[in-house]
Amino acid sequence: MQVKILYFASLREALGCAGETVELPPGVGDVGGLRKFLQARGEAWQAPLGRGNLRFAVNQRMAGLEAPIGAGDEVAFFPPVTGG
Amino acid sequence: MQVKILYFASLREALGCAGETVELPPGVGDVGGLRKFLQARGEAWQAPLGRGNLRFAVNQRMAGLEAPIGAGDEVAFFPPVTGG
Amino acid sequence: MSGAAVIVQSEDFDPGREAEALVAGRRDVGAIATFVGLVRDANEGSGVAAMTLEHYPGMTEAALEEIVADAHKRWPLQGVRVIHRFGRLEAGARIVFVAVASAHRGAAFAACEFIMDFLKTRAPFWKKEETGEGSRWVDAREADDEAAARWHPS
Amino acid sequence: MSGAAVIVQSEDFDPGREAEALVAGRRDVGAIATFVGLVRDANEGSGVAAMTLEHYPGMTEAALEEIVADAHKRWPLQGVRVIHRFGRLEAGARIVFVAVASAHRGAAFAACEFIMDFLKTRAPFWKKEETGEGSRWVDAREADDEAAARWHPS
Repeated sequence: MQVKILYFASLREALGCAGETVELPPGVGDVGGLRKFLQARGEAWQAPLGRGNLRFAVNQRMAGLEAPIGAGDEVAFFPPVTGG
Repeated sequence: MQVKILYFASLREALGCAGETVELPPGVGDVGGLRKFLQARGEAWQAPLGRGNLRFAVNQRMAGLEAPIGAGDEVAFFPPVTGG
Repeated sequence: MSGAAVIVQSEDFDPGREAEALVAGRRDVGAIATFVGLVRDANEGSGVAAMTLEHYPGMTEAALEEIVADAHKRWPLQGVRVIHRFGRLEAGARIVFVAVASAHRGAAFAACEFIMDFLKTRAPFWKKEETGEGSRWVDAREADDEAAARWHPS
Repeated sequence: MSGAAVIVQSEDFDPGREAEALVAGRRDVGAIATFVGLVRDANEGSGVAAMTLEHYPGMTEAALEEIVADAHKRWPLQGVRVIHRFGRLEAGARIVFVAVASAHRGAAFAACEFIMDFLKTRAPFWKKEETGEGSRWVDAREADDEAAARWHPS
């Protein structure tokens, strides 16, 4: 199944990537699983996506690591927000 | 000694008087004493100045019944304020 | 903007321009909180066509300036503006304006609300409403005393 | 004013006109509380010439609309307007505007501050400052989380 992934702000810069579409292997069914899968792709992904304070959104709503993800979902990874 | 007295809002209307200058007899030395002196002048002053929720100012600062008054002071009597 | 923090006048005012003037030429302000109070067309079950605000000239300005000075003692503020009208005001008209500039929003919000709460209980203004049943003086609200009492002595 | 309560744009806005539009043609509003956030020329000890606001198009609007809907659930409000800018903004520029109209001032103040507190912690904006030492992403402040945590679930 495919999901669309977005990265923002300092995380986007650290990864050198604003977004991508990935094909998930069976067994990856939530945000935490997706993060592990992305990190396992190599050094460049390991540390930035391992940051302790990362925030997540699924289909444009804030979500936790346990939030389920399915085909066609939009999942975003970003640092704590600082608007206003 | 003379003091200037001001009445505002519903109190002004009840008394039919916006202000006056009065000569105080000896022994009247605070706002409470002034009120009693003014009330004693007759029916028209007794009830309006006896209202339980009246507020007082001496020289344009909020004051209590125990606030001292002296020659030349400006003393105001008025209902609770309702601006804003 | 004139330099005075407090203005009492019968004329209307422009809230946007007043807030703008508070930060004109400055780049250290991070937050502006403002409040505008308006004449509502209904109060306590009656229609209100207009009201007349009576005040105590001289004491009014002094009371407002003291409230502003108290706010400056409590919070690090970069600018304060208070405008209060008197005279006859029709429903929908502006009555009062408070604007507070500060580096941070917490101070700006708190000081703006503090000033309004004390203005409501300490500034010598009295409202007389024109309703379908005639004119009546507005009674002081207990809720206003309670609002002011929230601010413990600093 | 467009009918939308929430606008996300790169352009500047006119706070006075926006607040005015919120009550245009109405006479039942008694209170308007507004907030304007500005780019300060200094932050955490460094001079700030400008900043760039990145956001998450789509989610930004949805997050702000949800915050406004939450405010309507908590207080009897007659109108709300939220404008947030993105892109590069110089020191002194306006970033954000919140205006709340209500019959009474308590609801207007509370809802305005509530919206700002949750906007700070829930709306997907990120600031990157240009300082004398180069560019840096602004860190989230613990004080902002604490401010939002003050509002217990309704």
